[in-house]
Amino acid sequence: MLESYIHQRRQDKDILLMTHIVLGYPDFDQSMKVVEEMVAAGVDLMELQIPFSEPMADGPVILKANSEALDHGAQVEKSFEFAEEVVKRFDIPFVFMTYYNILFKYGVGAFVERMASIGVQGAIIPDLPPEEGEEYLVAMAEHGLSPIHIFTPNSSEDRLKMLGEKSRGFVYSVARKGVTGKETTFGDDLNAYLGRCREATDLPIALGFGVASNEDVRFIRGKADIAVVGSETIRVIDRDGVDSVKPFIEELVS
Amino acid sequence: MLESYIHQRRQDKDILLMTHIVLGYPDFDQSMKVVEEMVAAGVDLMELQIPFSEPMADGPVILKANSEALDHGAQVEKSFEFAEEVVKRFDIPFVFMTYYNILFKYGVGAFVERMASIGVQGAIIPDLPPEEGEEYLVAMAEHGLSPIHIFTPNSSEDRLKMLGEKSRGFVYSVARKGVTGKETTFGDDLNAYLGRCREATDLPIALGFGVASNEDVRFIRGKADIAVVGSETIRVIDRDGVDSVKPFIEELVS
Amino acid sequence: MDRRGYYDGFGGAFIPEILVPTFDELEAAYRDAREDPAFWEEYKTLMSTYSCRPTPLTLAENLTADFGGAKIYIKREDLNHTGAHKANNVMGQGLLTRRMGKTRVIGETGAGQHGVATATMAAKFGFDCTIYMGEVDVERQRPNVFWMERMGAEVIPVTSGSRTLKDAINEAFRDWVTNMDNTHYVLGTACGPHPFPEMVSWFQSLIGIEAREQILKETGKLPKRAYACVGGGSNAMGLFSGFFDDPEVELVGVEAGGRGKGIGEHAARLAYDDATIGIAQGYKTYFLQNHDGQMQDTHSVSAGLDYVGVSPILAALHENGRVRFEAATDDEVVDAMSRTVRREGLIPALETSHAFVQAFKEVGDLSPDDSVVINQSGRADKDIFTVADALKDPKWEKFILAKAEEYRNLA
Amino acid sequence: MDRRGYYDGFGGAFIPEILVPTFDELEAAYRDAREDPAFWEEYKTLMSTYSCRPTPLTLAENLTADFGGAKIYIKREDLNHTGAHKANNVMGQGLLTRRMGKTRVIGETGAGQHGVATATMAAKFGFDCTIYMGEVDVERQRPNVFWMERMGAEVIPVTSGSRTLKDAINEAFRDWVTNMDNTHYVLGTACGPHPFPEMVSWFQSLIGIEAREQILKETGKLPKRAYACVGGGSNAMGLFSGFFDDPEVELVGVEAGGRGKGIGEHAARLAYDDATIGIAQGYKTYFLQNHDGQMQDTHSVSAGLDYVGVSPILAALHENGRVRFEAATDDEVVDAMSRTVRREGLIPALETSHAFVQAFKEVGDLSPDDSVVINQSGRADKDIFTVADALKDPKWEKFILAKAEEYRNLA
Ligand SMILES: Cc1ncc(COP(=O)(O)O)c(C=O)c1O
Ligand SMILES: Cc1ncc(COP(=O)(O)O)c(C=O)c1O
Repeated sequence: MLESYIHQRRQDKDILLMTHIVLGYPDFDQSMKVVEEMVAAGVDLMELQIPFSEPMADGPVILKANSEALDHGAQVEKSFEFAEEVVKRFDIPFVFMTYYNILFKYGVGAFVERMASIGVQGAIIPDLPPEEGEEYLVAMAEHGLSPIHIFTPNSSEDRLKMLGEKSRGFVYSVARKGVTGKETTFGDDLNAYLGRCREATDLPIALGFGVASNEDVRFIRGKADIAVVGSETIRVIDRDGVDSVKPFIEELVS
Repeated sequence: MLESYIHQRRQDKDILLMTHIVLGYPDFDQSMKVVEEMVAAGVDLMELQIPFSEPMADGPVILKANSEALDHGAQVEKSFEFAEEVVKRFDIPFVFMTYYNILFKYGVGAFVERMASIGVQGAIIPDLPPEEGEEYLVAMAEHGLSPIHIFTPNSSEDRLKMLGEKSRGFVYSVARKGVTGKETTFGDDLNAYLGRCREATDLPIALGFGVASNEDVRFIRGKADIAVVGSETIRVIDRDGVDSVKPFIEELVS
Repeated sequence: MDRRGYYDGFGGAFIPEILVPTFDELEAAYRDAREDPAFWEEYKTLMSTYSCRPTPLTLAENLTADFGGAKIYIKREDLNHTGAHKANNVMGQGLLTRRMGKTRVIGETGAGQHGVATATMAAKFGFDCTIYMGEVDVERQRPNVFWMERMGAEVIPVTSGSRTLKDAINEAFRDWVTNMDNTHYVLGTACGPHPFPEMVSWFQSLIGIEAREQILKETGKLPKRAYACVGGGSNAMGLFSGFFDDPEVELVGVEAGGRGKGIGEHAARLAYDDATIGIAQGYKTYFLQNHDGQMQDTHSVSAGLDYVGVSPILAALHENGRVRFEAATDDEVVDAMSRTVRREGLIPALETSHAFVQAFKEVGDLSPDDSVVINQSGRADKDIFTVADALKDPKWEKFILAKAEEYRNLA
Repeated sequence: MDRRGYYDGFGGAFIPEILVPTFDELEAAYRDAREDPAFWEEYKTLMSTYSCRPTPLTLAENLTADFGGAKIYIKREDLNHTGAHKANNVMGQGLLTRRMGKTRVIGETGAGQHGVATATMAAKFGFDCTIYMGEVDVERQRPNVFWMERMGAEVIPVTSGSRTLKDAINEAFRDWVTNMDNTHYVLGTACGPHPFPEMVSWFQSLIGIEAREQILKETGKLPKRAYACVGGGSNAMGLFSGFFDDPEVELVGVEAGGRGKGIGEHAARLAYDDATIGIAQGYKTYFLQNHDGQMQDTHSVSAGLDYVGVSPILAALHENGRVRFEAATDDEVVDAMSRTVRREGLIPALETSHAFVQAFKEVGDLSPDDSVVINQSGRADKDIFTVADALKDPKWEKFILAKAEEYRNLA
């Protein structure tokens, strides 16, 4: 149903916006305010990152957010409670982003079941390739949740296909090599790459890594379904405070 | 003639006294005063040490005297001039004590000739065993000077004999192992050792290393011909000044 | 990529998607090299001409006499060029890097030994080199940093997380996901995603192969026990693998007991029961983590053992009982080191000294007809600041104060 | 005692009478050992089990390419246990000491390498040990002092004379003339009274024997030149002696040029003409002395070459032209060292680096079909303070200042 939501939404919007927050950064009250602002600004779906002490695939900004959230006591249980509340309060889809150890220690089955019970619709686990994810994939399927895999410019056609087949809801295409929060050049290479992504799957495509400005989003229009804004919002909040989120988002998609 | 001087002198003294100074320590004027005091105190002969930068066989006291003398410019030439003067002024025999490099650099022949010309009667070279001393021994013989070799408690009978044969004037028996200026126990071992020295040579025997008190000298009486006082006089001078030399010496032989 | 690199359920390759082709390439190059006898020959020749393999097996006569039990033989990895077994792994991966046509290497380092070894290899092979090192360790192991920089390596202090080895590994991965095209990540121990645990163990297997031959030649029979300290597990795997087919040889791995039991006090993942199974840094093993799966701080006097995880292969050998795991505390380690220096003139690194502690506790129980082998994984020159501090050497402190005065006056 | 140990008029034994029986005993024990093949076997076994002999011969590919001339091969004495060739001499004299039934050893040391090696040998053989070290060197080489003390040796700073190597030798003799009954003086280089120059060279001859075999095996022919740094001359004698019967091999000894010519500025006794023949420290050779025969101060960035005299055997080889002597200045030495570290991942000691300087100046003139051998007498770990200062490494200074702060706060 995540997929159908996206298709439906695309009827009247040529590009959707997915934003990202690190749960409990700087604290849960602030996180809540940020969600409110983002929803009010009209984002179409949101990524909730459960902090992990070893966020291998994240860059400096999200890395720092993860460890500060943990320093301020962002336990997994609290993240679930937070997710439960936002799902109740706002009627856009939410997906989890976190590293596999968080699921593993909680119990993969139990974790997925908890997701289902609180209505989180999907998950992005950057350190869990499908080859290692059998238990997770089965559990997600049982509960009709969406495992979202990552497409990369390095992935072969076959692999893109396979990743698409293992995914539900949408696929997450990273715009470039490297970690989150670094600059990306939006140009021909990216076009070609998005073309390859399109060929590999019928699922909606979210493009992330380095999306930071109105131009970036405009560039993506028509080539992907969803623009993902991650580190940049954290930068904006750190710089100008929570109230600056709404205008920033509105400017992005204007 | 050094030997005959000693025999003659022994007629009316049962023990002779040889004192030692480091030339140019603390400076040549002081050295001169010390010689005056010593002669006035009635010493029978004197050892004049020409300073060397590597006095391997000397202990802390004489080592320090050597390097300070050098720091204050005690060149070999000055030592010769000093020796020439004391030989003129005082009618006791003087012998040089120094290390072989001083002779070698000056030229062994030239050095011995200079000794002869200024009337220094013998030499003690602690780092020159007879095996290495041929040139030196020949030159000394030519000029009728006395090469004085060292007897040690470690030396075999044969070696003592050989050392005696290579010596003229007297032999220098060290009372113990080790370097100059350390304590010596005057006891039975020393008696036995002096007995061995006596057997090995007919030359007068000077006993040195650690002779520091009236008791020490009394102990030696009858067992050796000459008591050698070295480091102790330097200690006395450093402690109580030049004027204390005479009383110290007189007390020694009283 | 297919599911692989598992040892009784430990290991695997939990890697970011972007690195999948890189790992496929590495796996292929490694398999290819492994099947090519010429590669192993080239490797052995390099280690015998650039380092001094085979390293000797030294009989510690005085220590043997002190404990009155089994003969104590010491495998001298400390004599390797750069002073530790780390050289074996690094030179092997250097050959592989060249084989893959890459021109840059990156590495993480804790004690600095692996960093120095990697920088050395890079200098010799002409690779660019970047070393990630926890800020804490940069200070603990400054002499090693100094030499890495002299060799042209860029040493980047890692300020995230606990600022030690695990964080350096994360940073190295962050570099790799960006620069994989020209860069090989020279992982320093038998941890991380497949094929690293297997590959690093393969390169270190020289130790065990030599040790087995040497002890048989020396004593005519196998040792009763083989001891090695365990950080990530590479020197232990290197020694132990030589005796896997000899069930009569007991294998003993010694971890960092630090200040004793209790999370945060030590780095003993298998000997103590503070660790639980988890997945981090790309592989599955026992980690010192909390209920939520967040990695916890660890402590050891030796930077090289101060790590939250452990080789998945050793985790498996722990479960199936083939290897016994013990822990040595900081104080025991400093004592064992001082004793070894004093009695044998050997200077085991602080990491290494953990193995000596356990051997000293046990050899007395064995018969003088028997022998044990201890792997001296490295020398302690690099540890002089740590050891001087542990021994509170006043002369050393005086010297450092004087040096500082000198620098202050220059400035 | 009879007159012996002369090499074209250099050498001899100018010793205090009290030591004559001691030298007779030493000479006899040495002769006896030398005629006993079992002794040499025992020695070789010790060096191959306690240290890692034969040490490798490493082809320096990058440096060879840089200079585009003869292939540069490096004899790896730095891989010896304790990090220098000094181990060879010391272990040999250790065996001899045991053979003579003595229970205490004393030694002098400059760089501290010989002190560490002697203390190590004493720990292994169970001898008491006292090391004499010039006060200046105690400060220059504190890390080595630290390890000597850990090994149970008493390190006595020598405050007389220039407070460097020569004064340490005098002090050692002063100890010996007192304690010869139970004590052997382990002289650290091919100097001093007979039989030391010959005996030390004999123990070091392992270097040349191995190097000759290795280079023939590697290149199928002899090297054009062999380079070694020259302090007292033991590592040079060790390498050179392997090629004495090969007139086509040019032997090059490199002394400490310090700040350049002029008495007091350097320690080059043969390469410069500031030295004259004299007799000191028990033997006859070229010394840096004044007109009166007083030894003069010397200077070198490397404590181990900072010595007034030189092996009488090398003095003879200088006179008869068999060995060419050159000098390398402090600055050249630091450059050559940095270059070698950067290009080959090898860390030659400052002493050693003197040999590299001269080789670098000349290999370009030789054909790529030819080879040269450089003796890497030791590694520079011990030199970290000196090198850091020479390179004015600000990070190192910052680190030392922080350490000092730490100690001040503890106090
Ligand atoms: C000397 C030494 N021994 C042991 C270790 C631990 O590593 P491993 O367990 O991989 O051998 C290190 C790590 O730096 C080390 O430097
Ligand atoms: C590494 C090294 N090389 C060379 C020398 C010079 O001694 P020799 O000339 O006897 O080899 C020393 C002396 O300490 C040394 O430590």
